[in-house]
Amino acid sequence: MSLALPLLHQIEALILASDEPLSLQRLRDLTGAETTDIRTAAAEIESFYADRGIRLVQVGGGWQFRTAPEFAEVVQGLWQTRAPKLSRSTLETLAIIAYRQPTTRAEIEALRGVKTSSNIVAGLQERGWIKVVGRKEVPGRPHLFGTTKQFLTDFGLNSLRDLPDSSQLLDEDEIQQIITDNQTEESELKDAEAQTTESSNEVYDDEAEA
Amino acid sequence: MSLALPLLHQIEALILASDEPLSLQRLRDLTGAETTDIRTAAAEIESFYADRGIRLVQVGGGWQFRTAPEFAEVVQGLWQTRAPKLSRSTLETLAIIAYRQPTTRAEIEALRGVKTSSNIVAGLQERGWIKVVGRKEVPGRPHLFGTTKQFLTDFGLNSLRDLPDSSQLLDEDEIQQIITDNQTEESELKDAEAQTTESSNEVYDDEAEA
Amino acid sequence: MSEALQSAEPPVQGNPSDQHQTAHPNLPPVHLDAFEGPLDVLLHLIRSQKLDIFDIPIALITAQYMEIIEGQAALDLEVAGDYLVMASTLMQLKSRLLLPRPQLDDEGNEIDPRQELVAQLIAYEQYRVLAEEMDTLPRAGRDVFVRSIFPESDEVERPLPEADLDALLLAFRSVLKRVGGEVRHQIFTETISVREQMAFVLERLKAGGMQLDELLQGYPGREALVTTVLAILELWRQHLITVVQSECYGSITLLPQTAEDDA
Repeated sequence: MSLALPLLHQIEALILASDEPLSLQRLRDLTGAETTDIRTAAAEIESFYADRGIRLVQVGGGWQFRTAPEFAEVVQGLWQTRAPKLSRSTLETLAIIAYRQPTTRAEIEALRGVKTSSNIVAGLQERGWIKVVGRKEVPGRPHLFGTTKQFLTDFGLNSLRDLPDSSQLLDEDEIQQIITDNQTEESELKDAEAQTTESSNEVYDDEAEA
Repeated sequence: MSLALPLLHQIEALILASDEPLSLQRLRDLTGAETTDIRTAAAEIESFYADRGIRLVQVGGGWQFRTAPEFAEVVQGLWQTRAPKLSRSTLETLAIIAYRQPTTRAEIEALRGVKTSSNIVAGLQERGWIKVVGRKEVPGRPHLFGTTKQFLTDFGLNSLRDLPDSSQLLDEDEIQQIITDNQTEESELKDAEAQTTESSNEVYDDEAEA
Repeated sequence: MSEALQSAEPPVQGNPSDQHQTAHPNLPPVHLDAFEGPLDVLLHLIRSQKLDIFDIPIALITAQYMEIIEGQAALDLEVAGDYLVMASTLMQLKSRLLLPRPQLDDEGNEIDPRQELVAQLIAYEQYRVLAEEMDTLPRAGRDVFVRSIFPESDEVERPLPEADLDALLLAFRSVLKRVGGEVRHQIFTETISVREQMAFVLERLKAGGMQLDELLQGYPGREALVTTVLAILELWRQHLITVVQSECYGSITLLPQTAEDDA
């Protein structure tokens, strides 16, 4: 018990709620604690759970709670009667890819307002619902994602055209509301788009006029 | 430590791995253990986590791990966006549906004394907190609304009985009774009205039993 | 501070034919936007002045209520109706209370004309309080958080989740509600078919460059053709493909950016 309990418990709560493994860096940003204290706390949590049903493990550069391997079989039983649900973050990511394809992770993150974990994208690829359709010619050459035939089949669609237009998903009042709300926030959002559209916009406009 | 550890740890692993609160019934099916043993184990896990960053809570008819409420602020830091505040009209509509279910929009409007916009009802449905549970057999056959399991889970309630103060809620007859009582005993009621509501409550209860 | 003290004056002991004919002069100004309707306004008036809800001084309350309503610059027509109906109810009550002979019920007891309004106020107040209490419950996603991803030990093979179109559309709806500005504008003006075609063209160019004519072959109908051309222009604009025309009126070649660079 070398540490103040709150830090240990804060870290425990953060790791449980996080969408992705939490790195030391992220934990430091979130708690404001020192590296050594975080390491000590994580080690304490790890040893605390060492012989329980839950384990704290280090994966993909961060910490995550997982079930203890010896209970694999019983845990497996969970999905024999009911398939797992798609998480909200997964659904949002998939919806953005469906509507905005071809799109990059940066755009998905700009729209969701949250960092999108690579787990989610990898999971969707594994599920066969999205695929890389190209790369975007911006620094870093990020992948461009699109949906697959499998996606259409599984969601009962003949083509993407069967998806309702985005404007139909909201009614007049809601659109009006959004417009009012956003007039004040307009500037904040400029940044996110600047990267994806504006620069290329200009190029296109020039060439079109030429 | 009255129980074999494996069961306790199995249950811990199962609850962590499940994407929804895990009911007693499912735990029994998955572990093959007896009801009493599962209850004992769950109670032990609950008290084990009572002062940590993670809590085991009973919500929506099952057990679920959640972050402790005192760490709301730091956990919130994981995301850029915060859960939007619920408007008073939304909360009042939800409260009426929760306490009076099944109920119609007309009843909600009569109670609140204002029109309830369809956006509010639609918004509550979209959040998965209310659903249409039937139709009222009156002209027009309006929808009857009730709350969902999701509502219980999201508001940290195990069942509708856990709604705050539900036993004190007065129905129309009880209110009429209070008014009559107050009118006949006018003289005693010149005090603060906080008292009046409570004391007349008791008066009613006595009479109901008589 | 002084305002608060003044409005917390000793309880007004009203009676049916109460003598207050003018509004309480010390009520702090209120705006209707802060209220959930006429019942809410009445409860505010009653509670903030510590009036007896079972013996509401109707004349006083009516005057105060009318003052608030008349004080509003513009009443939203949709809400106005409810407030005006209440105004007329209050006026009626006021005049009925002035009648020399009260109405009697079947058993010969006096009927208090305020009874119905009081019942309504009490019923509403209960839910108003309960709504507040409900808001203080630790709410998932606001105060407490649950796991949203479920990685298990490597030994566990988690089956694939099932597709759910409704859930997908709801998820996109909530994204649309959150985003704003140019992004929103762009999303609303683009049609899904152009987006679909963009992905399709990119896919076809994966293997290498292609003549425009070749790509456009097999698109019967003007609409499909227009969609494809729009998709190509959009891809070009976004630097996702390169469009090369070697000479005026010469054939147009589409090149995937990646193929060129990877080579």
